[in-house]
Amino acid sequence: MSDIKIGVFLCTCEGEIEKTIALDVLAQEASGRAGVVSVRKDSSLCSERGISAIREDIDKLGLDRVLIAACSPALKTREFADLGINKYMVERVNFREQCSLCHADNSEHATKKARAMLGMSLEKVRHSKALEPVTVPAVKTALVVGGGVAGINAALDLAAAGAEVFLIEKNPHLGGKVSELHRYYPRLCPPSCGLELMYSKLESNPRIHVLTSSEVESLSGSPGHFSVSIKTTSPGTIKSPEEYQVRTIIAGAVVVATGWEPFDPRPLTEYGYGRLEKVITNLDFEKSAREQGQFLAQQKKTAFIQCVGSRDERHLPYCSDVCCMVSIKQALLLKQANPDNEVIIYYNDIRTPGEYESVYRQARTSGIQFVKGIPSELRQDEQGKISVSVFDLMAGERTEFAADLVVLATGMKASRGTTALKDAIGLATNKENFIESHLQCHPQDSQREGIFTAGCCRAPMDVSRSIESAGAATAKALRYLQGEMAVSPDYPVVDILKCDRCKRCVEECPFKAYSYDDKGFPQVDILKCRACGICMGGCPIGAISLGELSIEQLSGMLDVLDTSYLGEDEPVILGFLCKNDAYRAADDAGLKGIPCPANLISVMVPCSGAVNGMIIAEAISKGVDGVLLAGCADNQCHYLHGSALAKTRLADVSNKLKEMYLEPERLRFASISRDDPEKFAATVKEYAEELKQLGKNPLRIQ
Amino acid sequence: MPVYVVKDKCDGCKGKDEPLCEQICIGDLMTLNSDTGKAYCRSLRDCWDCMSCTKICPKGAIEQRIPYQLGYHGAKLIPMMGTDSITWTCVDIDGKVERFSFRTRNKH
Amino acid sequence: MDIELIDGKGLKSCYHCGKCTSGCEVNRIDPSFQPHRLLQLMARGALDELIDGDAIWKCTTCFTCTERCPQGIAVTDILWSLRALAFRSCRNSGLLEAQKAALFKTGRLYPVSVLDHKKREKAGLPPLSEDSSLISRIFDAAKAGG
Amino acid sequence: MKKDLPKTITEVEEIRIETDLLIIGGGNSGCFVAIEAKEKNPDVDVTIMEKAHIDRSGALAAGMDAINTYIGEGETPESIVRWSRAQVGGGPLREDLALSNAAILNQCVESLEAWGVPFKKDEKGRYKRRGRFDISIHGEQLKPIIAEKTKSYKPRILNRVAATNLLKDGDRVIGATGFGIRDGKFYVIKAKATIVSTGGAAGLYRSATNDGTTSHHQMWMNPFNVGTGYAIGIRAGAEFTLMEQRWCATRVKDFCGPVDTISVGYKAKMINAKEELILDSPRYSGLGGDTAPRYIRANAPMSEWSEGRGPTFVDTRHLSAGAVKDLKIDYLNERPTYVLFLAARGQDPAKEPLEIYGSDPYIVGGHTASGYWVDGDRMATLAGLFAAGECAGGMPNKFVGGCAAEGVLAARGTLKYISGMDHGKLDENQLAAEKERVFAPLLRGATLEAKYTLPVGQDPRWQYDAVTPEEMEERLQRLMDEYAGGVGQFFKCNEEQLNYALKHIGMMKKQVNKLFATNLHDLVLVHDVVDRLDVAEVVVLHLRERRECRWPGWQTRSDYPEVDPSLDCYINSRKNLKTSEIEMLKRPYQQVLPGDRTKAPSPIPLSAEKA
Repeated sequence: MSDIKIGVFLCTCEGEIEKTIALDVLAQEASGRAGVVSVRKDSSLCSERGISAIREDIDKLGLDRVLIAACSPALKTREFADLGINKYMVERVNFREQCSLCHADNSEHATKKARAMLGMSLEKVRHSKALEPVTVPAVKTALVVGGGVAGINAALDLAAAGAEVFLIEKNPHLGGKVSELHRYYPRLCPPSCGLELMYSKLESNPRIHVLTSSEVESLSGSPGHFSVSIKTTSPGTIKSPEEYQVRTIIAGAVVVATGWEPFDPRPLTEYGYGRLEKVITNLDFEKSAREQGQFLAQQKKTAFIQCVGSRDERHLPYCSDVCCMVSIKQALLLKQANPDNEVIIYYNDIRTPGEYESVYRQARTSGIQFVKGIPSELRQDEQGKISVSVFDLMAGERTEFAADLVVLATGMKASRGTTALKDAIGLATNKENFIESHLQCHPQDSQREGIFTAGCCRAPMDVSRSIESAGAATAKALRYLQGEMAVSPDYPVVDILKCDRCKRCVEECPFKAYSYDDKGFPQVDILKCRACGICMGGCPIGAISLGELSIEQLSGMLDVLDTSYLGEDEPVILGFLCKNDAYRAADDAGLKGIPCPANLISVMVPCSGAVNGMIIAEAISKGVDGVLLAGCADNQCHYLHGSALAKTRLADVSNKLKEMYLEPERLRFASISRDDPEKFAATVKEYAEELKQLGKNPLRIQ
Repeated sequence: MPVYVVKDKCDGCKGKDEPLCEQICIGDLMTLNSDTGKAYCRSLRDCWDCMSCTKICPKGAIEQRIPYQLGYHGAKLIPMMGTDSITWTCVDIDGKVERFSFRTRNKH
Repeated sequence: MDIELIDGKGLKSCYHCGKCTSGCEVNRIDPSFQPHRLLQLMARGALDELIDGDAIWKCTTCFTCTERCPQGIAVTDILWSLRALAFRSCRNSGLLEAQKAALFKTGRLYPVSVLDHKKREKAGLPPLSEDSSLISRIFDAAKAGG
Repeated sequence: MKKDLPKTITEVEEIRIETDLLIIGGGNSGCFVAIEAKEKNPDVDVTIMEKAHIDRSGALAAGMDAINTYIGEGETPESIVRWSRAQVGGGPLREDLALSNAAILNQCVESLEAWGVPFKKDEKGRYKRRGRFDISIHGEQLKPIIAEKTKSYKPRILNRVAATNLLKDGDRVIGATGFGIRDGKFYVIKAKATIVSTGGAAGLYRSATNDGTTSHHQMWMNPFNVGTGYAIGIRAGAEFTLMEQRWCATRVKDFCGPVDTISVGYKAKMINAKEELILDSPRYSGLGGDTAPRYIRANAPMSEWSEGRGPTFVDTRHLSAGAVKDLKIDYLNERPTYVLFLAARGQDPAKEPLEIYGSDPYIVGGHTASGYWVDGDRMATLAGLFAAGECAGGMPNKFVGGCAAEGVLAARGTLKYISGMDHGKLDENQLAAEKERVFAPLLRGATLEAKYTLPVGQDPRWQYDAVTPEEMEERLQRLMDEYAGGVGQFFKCNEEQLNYALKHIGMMKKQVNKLFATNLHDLVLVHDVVDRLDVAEVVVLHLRERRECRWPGWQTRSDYPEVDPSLDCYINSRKNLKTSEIEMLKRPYQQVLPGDRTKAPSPIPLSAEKA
């Protein structure tokens, strides 16, 4: 420890920071600190001049650690990325956004806080270790599960990008549901032509190996080198050289395209599907249209009933996305086949986003009737017609229609293939059994690193969107197919000298990244790991540390934190801010100049779930008046249940505090979203006031 | 000297086969009740009150008690572990609160 | 508080598909009775209009609407709650009064028809007595008793 | 997923390991053996067999508030040995061992600080002394820190494995057997050298505080140190010394916690009911007052009680509030629940003195001189067998630092011994018999359990004359207390009592085959009591052999109240494996450091040394 050489660089940010913080005073103090060999003040460290000045000092003085006191570490990351020193030996302290800007009204406090921040960061960088990225194998082979339109397209795209592709399909033939269709929409052309084209491309591409009648038996290993065993129940592949029969393949990434299944409307007995032969589903319609030449022309009076099973709390609580367009398509086909055909579509809402609206319009203008109102039941009358009785909500009166044919617009549900795969490789699915993904930000990612979704295995979607998603999945998968890949060393490291093998980390990891080594110690799969630090936060003996933030650093920062840096009567709040949301909100508070008391010193954490109970306890023990954990709202946590876990852990410590006759109010969790700096400022203000009322932390007097 | 496991706090270290208190107990006394998934002391008479389990329990679910024959009820002694420090709170039978906070490890 | 009682039954999740009305037997006979419309009025908070009107008394509580509502709204229950509200706020409509009068007089809500007798015979039940004097005496006694 | 217990001996799984060094007992000295061995030779294969978990096991389990032996400024290895010699009334004491220990004592203590144990410092930055060779630490994490250091050398650590006997090839020890407390397996560890470092023997005697309630283990020493290390040596025919020199200490009454913390650390004098300063009273004058040998300081308050001047106290009423707080912090570092105990009595030491009483006697060779008779390399009288820490005899007053140093020395001894050594030859018959012996109680338990029929409220075991380990343990402790000079008898005993004790120990040994266990934990208790019986027998034999009063309190013979100059020697014992009789022998004292053995050189007064 004694031989370390820290260089401290203070940025005035063209005078901005210095306006509020007495940098010269701090500079002088810093130069006296252990391990600090140089302190330099600069008007703009992020400028080319500034950067080269830093690099110069590093060479000249042989600095092994650098502390940059300037703007938020979330900013100027590119500028400070490469200073010619291991980036883990560079620490940035947020003087601008979270000190000078938000305490512009009180430069005395700002300077005092800056002093405390500087001290803590010095301690942090003192305990930092140089880390290098780890390279792991990423074989150039991809596996695509499901030979429907999504799977085929994924396979083609992957092969086009140079990957070796195994495309497996559980049925004896490719094409999936699309091959059962009569026409596509919006162009109403036959799917066969599209499929034929795809098949021939598959044929002609030597990098694509098609295995039909095949299913995934099991999957092990990590992204970049999954080992997948594939069971081929019978031969008969499009091109089936013997060696492709039963085998284990090593795949860098997996694209799941296990498709969908039609909803069976029998449970809605009122519509009599299966009992009344004139009542069919939209998929039956496609079949008949495909197989019976005259089918379309013959249907004099046809009724379509929308949302059968879909948007129905008792069946499929979601909208099946395609049914509106399917019915409109089929209605148009009927009209085209014979303009005298009478067609009524009984709907609830018609959903035709984007250019589909024009098809809807075409349908209306072509004389297809749209009646808002859903029949409650179907009866067969004496003439064998189906009498549809609906209260027309627009007309405000009941209307009757004697149909020759009633088409139930049934929706899509998750396929058995998806469930089978889920069981085989343990993939997270949602309550409708579609594959779970972070819908909003990473729709193509499954909950398991290196496994991606294409098409309807994730949610109902139509052909064009399936193909689109196949492309997206491919693009995501390519990262794992580059031969090898570098993993940033932020992942957690378990100190097995301390570890008691209690398994909590293994249990709580949201990404199931932990397994056991031969001695029963937890070991993290750095490729499954997303470095959220939830294991670090949960370890009862603080034996887990992240590359970018170690328990030792956290505890070290607490050692040096002066718990009365604003004077005896001002409470001190230690804020652990989630770097995805709360920390950025705090920065914005500064940028927007929202005044905010200087009582809070923030520590950036990857997730509020990364904060260990022992560290919280330590903070209180060392006299901090309040600890604020600021993370995302439960359902918004980037790491699934990070903030939820943070709350439980906080609760554990506050229980302890209660027993210890300390106020549980000294611990607080706040959900602060990235775009809510006002809330951040308000929270700090409020909390500081409250703590003032509460009085000093009794342990501070110790 | 007996330990007392607060049932609703103990989570049996996620109900795994060997919770931390069982791992650490110097007398092989703490163990898991596989029915309730919670820890318990299999022989109160044999506890030496070293408090290893109390200190290591992440849920603060284990308390130390003095047998009534030796000391009167109502007193409490609660440790709170930091990574390199410990904070004790002691409450006597008259409700007098005392606190002790000190370092237990030096950093390297 | 009363409206909560009704909210509980999923009123606000109605998305106006009209399936309730389409399947309503009463609506077939009396088009002015439109369950979906009642729900809409309620959602708008037009309670008084409903309570004062007689629509809510027309439901035969056959539960078809509740049975088939894709949003699982307890339509029948909601109508019942409305009736309860009406009763509590003593704004009973004429229709109810008529039923009450019939009840006190004959002991029945509606006159027994020949059809009914046939049905009972089929079901092997004893014939109903036309004599209602006993009933009215019971009610008088009850009234006398306060 | 606890596995099912074996129903027959054939179901017992066996694990065989070959190693260079087998360390039995991963406490303080055991860990130091491992560390030193790996330091000196990283290739040496080291195995630690630990009954508990090395993170918290042995005497340091609850923590430690002081290192009682450190050679501070103005002191020398000689001076500490002289002091130690005087502390045991002039010995006997193996000065050769003591000197070699003192030579490396400080480096061991200092390494603890280097590994992260916080030491209290005085204003000059020196270790804060609380007594002449006593320094204060914050030792709450002492054992975990030692354990982490040990693990960093990656020895093979077998936690939750209890040693049962030594393996022998002729007269050479070639490892040991044990059983897994969690996995129920039979462990056979072959080793070129075997180090015994299981700590001392607690629970031979009934504790004064043990009143059949949950206070059963209300005692000073870790009650799970049952003397297995001695027992396996006794059974293997190793020679033992000074087993009569029992550690009977003054403890805080009704809690049995350490008193030095107060009397030494805070200069609190012992007083009796009449508030007389006990050690200054004419009755004990000339014995050295506050710096009198430990056994005198232990015995004095008890004679006050026996002569009707109890209760006795350490007078803490002079302490400032701050001092009381420090006092409590010291306890929190060593025996935290004493602070709880005071709270449960609503007692403020600054207002009321703290009551003290005698402890039950312990055999702890790190404190007194009982233990294996070893040579300079810490090798016992059996080749390949070494003793460390409390197991090594002949040298009292080692305490934490000294026991660590013993570990280091034992490690060096073994490394010397194993070079060019083979693993020796296993005697499969011996193994089979041992396996039988170890698991018999469990198999017995299994059959009994199957037979349990009597209604609740009656003890179903009685119809089968089955004995629980608790029953025999309590019988032994009562016997030893009443007939072998326990605290209940104010540490006094005579020939007749001791013979009585021997007779009954003999009867219990005959009944060992009635002990049963229905789970692995009970199996541990069974072997605990079996080992205690063997140790107790030897202790009684030694007490009988020393027909004098050399260390009143530690060893008091009411029928021989004087010191007998002819017994100024080591009394040793060895089991004759042919007759399986314990044979007693004497070895002469060899004085290395000249001068009056009963006098410690007075300390050189230190500059700014006002503790």
